[in-house]
Amino acid sequence: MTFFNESLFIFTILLDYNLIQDKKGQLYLNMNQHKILGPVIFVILILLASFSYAEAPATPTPATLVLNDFKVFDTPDESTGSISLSWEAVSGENDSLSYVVYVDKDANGKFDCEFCRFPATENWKKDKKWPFWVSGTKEGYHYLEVPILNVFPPPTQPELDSKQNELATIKSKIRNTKKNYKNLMEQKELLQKELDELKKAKEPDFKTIQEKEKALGNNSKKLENIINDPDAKKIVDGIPVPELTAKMRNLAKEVGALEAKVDQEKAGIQDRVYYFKVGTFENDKLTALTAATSGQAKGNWFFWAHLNNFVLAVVFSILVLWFIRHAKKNQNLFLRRINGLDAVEEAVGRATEMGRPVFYQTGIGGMSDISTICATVILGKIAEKVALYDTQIKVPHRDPIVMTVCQEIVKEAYTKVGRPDAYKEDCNFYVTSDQFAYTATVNGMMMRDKPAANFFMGYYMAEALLLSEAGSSTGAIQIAGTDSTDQLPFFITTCDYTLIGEEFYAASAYLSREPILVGTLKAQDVGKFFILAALVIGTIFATIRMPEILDLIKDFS
Amino acid sequence: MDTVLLGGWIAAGLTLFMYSFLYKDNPFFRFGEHLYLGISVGYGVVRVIFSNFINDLYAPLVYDHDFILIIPALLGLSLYTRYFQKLAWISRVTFAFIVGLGAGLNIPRIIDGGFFKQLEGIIAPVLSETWNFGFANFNSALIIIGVCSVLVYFLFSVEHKGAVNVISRVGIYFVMIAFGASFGYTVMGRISLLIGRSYDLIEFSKPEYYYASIVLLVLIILVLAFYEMYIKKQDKQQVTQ
Amino acid sequence: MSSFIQKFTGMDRRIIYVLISLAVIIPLLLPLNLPVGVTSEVKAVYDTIDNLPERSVLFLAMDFDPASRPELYPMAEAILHHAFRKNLRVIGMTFWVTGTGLGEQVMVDVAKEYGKEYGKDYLYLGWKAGDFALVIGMGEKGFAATYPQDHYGRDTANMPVLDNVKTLKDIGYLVELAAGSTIGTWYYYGKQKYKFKMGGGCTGVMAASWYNLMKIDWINGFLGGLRGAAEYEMLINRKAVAVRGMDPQSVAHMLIITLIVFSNIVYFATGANKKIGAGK
Amino acid sequence: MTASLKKWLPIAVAFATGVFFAIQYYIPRPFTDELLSDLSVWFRIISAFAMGLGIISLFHLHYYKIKRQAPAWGFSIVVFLSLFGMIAVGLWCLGVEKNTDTGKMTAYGWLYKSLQSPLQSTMFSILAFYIASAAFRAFRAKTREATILLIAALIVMFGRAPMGEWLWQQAVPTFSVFGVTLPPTIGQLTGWIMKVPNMAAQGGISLGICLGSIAMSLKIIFGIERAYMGGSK
Repeated sequence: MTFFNESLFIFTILLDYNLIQDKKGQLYLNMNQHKILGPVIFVILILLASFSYAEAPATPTPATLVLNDFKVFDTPDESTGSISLSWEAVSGENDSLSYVVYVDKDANGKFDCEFCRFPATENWKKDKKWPFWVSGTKEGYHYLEVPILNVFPPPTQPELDSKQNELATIKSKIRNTKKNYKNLMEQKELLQKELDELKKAKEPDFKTIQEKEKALGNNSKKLENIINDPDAKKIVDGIPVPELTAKMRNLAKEVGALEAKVDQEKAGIQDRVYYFKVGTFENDKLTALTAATSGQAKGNWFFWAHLNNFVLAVVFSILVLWFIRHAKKNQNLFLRRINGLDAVEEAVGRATEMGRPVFYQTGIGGMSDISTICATVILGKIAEKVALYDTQIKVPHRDPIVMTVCQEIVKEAYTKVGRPDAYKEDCNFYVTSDQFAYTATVNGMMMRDKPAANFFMGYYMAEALLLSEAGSSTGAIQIAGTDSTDQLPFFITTCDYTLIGEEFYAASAYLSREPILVGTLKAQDVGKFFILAALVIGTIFATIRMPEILDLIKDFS
Repeated sequence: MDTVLLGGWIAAGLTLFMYSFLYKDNPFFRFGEHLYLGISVGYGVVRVIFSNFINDLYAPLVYDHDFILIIPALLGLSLYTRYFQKLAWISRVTFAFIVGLGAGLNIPRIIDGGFFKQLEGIIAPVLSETWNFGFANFNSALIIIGVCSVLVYFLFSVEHKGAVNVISRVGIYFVMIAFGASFGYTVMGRISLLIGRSYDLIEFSKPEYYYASIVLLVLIILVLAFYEMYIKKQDKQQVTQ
Repeated sequence: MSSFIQKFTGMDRRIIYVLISLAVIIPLLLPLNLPVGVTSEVKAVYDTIDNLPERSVLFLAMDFDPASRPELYPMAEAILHHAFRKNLRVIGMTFWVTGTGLGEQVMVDVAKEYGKEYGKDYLYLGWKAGDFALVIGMGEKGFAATYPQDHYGRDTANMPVLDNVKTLKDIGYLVELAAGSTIGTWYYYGKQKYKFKMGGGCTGVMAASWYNLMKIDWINGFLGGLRGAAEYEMLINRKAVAVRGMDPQSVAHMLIITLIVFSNIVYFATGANKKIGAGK
Repeated sequence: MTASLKKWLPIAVAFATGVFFAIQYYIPRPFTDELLSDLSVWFRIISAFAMGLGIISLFHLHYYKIKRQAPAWGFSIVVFLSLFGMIAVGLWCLGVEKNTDTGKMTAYGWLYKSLQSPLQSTMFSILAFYIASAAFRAFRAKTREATILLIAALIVMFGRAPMGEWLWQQAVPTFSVFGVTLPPTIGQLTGWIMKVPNMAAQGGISLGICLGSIAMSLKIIFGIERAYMGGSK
């Protein structure tokens, strides 16, 4: 065995270039790159393996296996009843050795339930995507997850499954029979017609005819099935079938009861203590076995691998709240200029001078998209200016909910500057939800109304350039603000001013100058310093090859 | 007339109607535009009726007695309270629900999928394992410099002068390279779309479609020419008046 | 002279429109057959599919609609050709209701060419409402549970195409052809949890940001726009629509470049820059 | 009492849903995932009801155009005809676009396919013209930024077109330094621009967007930003 290890070591030195370290730090032989060396190494390894194979002494009864750091614990970050096993790899493992895991409900049980058997080269802890604070030591540890419910399924599960299937069949019968019948009848007619035509032909294509006849046969069989079933027949004829509905309701009740029972059983199965034994196999013989070790699954309430995410969310929340408090005290926070937003006044003023409307668009998103929310907030600020200057604003929409929200916002803006009488409900109007129908309509409107200013705020897709180029050809002042990085280049080239990404999110604070909103901008800036620091420190750790530290800023979902 | 032929003529006609917008706004385009509007809304309404109302609401409510669905139905109905001044505030609860949901879902997902994923993609060793500075390392260093300078550009509460100004300038240059490159990269995709349409138009100009595209193109040009003359005449009359 | 320059720089857009349409239509009718080089991101997708063992499952998410058909349909076609040649099983579906027909068409057409049998070699799940919930469903409960019926209303439960492939965890490769932001759905609700391999194809406009997705390991490679499809066609040695589309591409690109360069030369030659330079 | 309820109830709802669904991410319990997928159904139901608001708005706009005989009111009739025609056909076909047994399209499906598809693809393809005219107008080396934008765009456009690659190969002689072939091909240069400077800027912008969007979400959850509820004060 040691000979094997040493030779592998020598090989690794010899073939340094062929050993590639993948992202998780696992070493593997890059067989692809060396088409000749790969097989040669493989053959040698096999030979070596077979030497050790021959050397292995046959042991009639399994000896007691002592695994270093053998642990049985609840699997973190899940709550479906799963227990994890981990142990340090035995020195001198090779692929002739395999592990076996037995599970039992009783410490003194027979342990005849084999959960799984795997070669010692598999199931490593480092393959599991875990941050260091969840995994502990990863290097050189075997790891296995035992989903208890798969090993001991709840006894009522099959019954539940069959009842559920039955219920689904009845449901589908009630809901779909009529439609199916109609479809089948149409198909029948079509097939019949095609057949007639085929047969009429001078040189009938017998193969096709045969196929069509077969299809027709299938079709009529299906139709017969429907007609011969009295319930289905009634559904087709539009006669109510209370018995079937009642049956369905009963079944649904039964399923409900069974589900509750299965849940109860599952809880019983998940909550108890289980015992595990790990054994080693060599030459297909059980050579050694550990003592029984117990473990119990827990329903976890926190996703520990998301701890970094959680901490960041909390810290950022505190930061935002703190700066808002701070801003209330210190009203004069400095804000750098954002050209696009300084131009808002100019654009609205120009519209007044020219007596032409202002167009405002909120983008493609729905009301739950943050960029749309941001766009509606900016609309409020611009509508105030529009109301002050007594200009017209037009806001075409793709989403009725966004339209409704915007109606409220614009109305409020007019009220705020004391001109509620000038507000017109139909300045916000729905066009269509279809991307390009919307674009066509708005482009047409731009051509006809010749707006003096166009605002494109929110999230955009391909329509961005269609709208802004058409707008620019009418000579309007155009101001865009978006967080869709794909479309930014087009706004940059066709609009007079563009709010890039975060500038767009800063717009509402910039326009209103409300201290609490400006305060959050300050928090964002501090966030940026955090990122800069993370980038620099992360790069240093990456360069000195300490990737574990980077777990702190990694996504573990 | 069979449906394929009819479909071909319609497709060719509508395509040319929409392209006529490139010349200028004209009745052909306006017809296409309004037709498209009506069709798309109608299609949406039918979809909503069958898939949202019947499948998602009516069927589970009636067949499965899934009464919890009354809540979203009420939330949906509450949107209409805005037609009654006194009750209008109720619709805000629905807005608040939708907006709050979006905001809540957004935070952790953005942190993991945006924030951490971005950092993961950016951070890379700036020296090789043997402490050499290769081309790959140069690239990763350049990326980090780029990211940092762009972030500095976005600083809002710091005045952009001195060193900050210089760095944010560099950031803007990076941004400009990116925008120029993305623009150039996209040209191909957009031309592809035109190629796709051209394939169709070429197809419809074949004899089996009775040269639909060509016939329609000529017709549209002729009509537009007459229309133009008519408008000019009218304008002249207006001027003389 | 200066009036010419003014005319040129302020050239009517419509002249450009005419030039562009000619640049596209003429090479389409009279092909030039220029060669197409292959980029590494396309090669990565090709290699992954090429190295899949026989009968393993390629999951093809065709999340596009007729509007983006010119770019994404040829990709679906090329990938399906490759998959069927390699004797892989293919499961197709779409998140875009308007693309339902396209997905069906491409699968059926290509399968016919290779004599593949529906239900055994390929399966089309079609469109179903549910968005990300479908991904979670396919990952947790499996294909047959999430889509009890396929696009044609047939029961999926006992189809041989789903033998040994119950959930997203069992697939060999997932290719997401996206005209929108559906890649996020596949990543957040799918790949993140069920750890399958993912690659993709996107429209040209999205390609720039997809490099980023590749770097952060959402996907291992992708086909960007019609060019990506053309490269894939070169790789599988089946030159079709995409490769043919490369000629008009080249000409149109060169036209735009010429226009830009020329306009800049004129701009500088006439000193227009000095006049306007004082501005922003 | 009602006044404060009117004011606080929406804020409380936003806070509660926001906090709950943010926290949901950190709870490894299957029921929270199920809740999320149930909620997508809720969403669809709400938006189904909202569709009515859209229709009312559209109807209002075009009805008044016809009533007032505004310029080109005839086109509003086109809207109504196509809208109601489509709805009628759709209802008659029970919302089915294709008969799944025969594979034949219904009238509804046919209308959609033969009218909407060409309209949609044509509108989309107009981008090809617009991208050219936008490039022609905007890419002038007026400032340093504009020059950088222009050069990056030119290189990438050149490198993306197969003809560009070919021309580069013909025109630029290559030589070898320390086993490295120089200069790089235009394709490689394009790839480098896309993968390095482009990546850097995209990364910076995206990180900024992440910050902005998280801050915005927090402002909504804490009830600081409530303009979306109309009454901001």
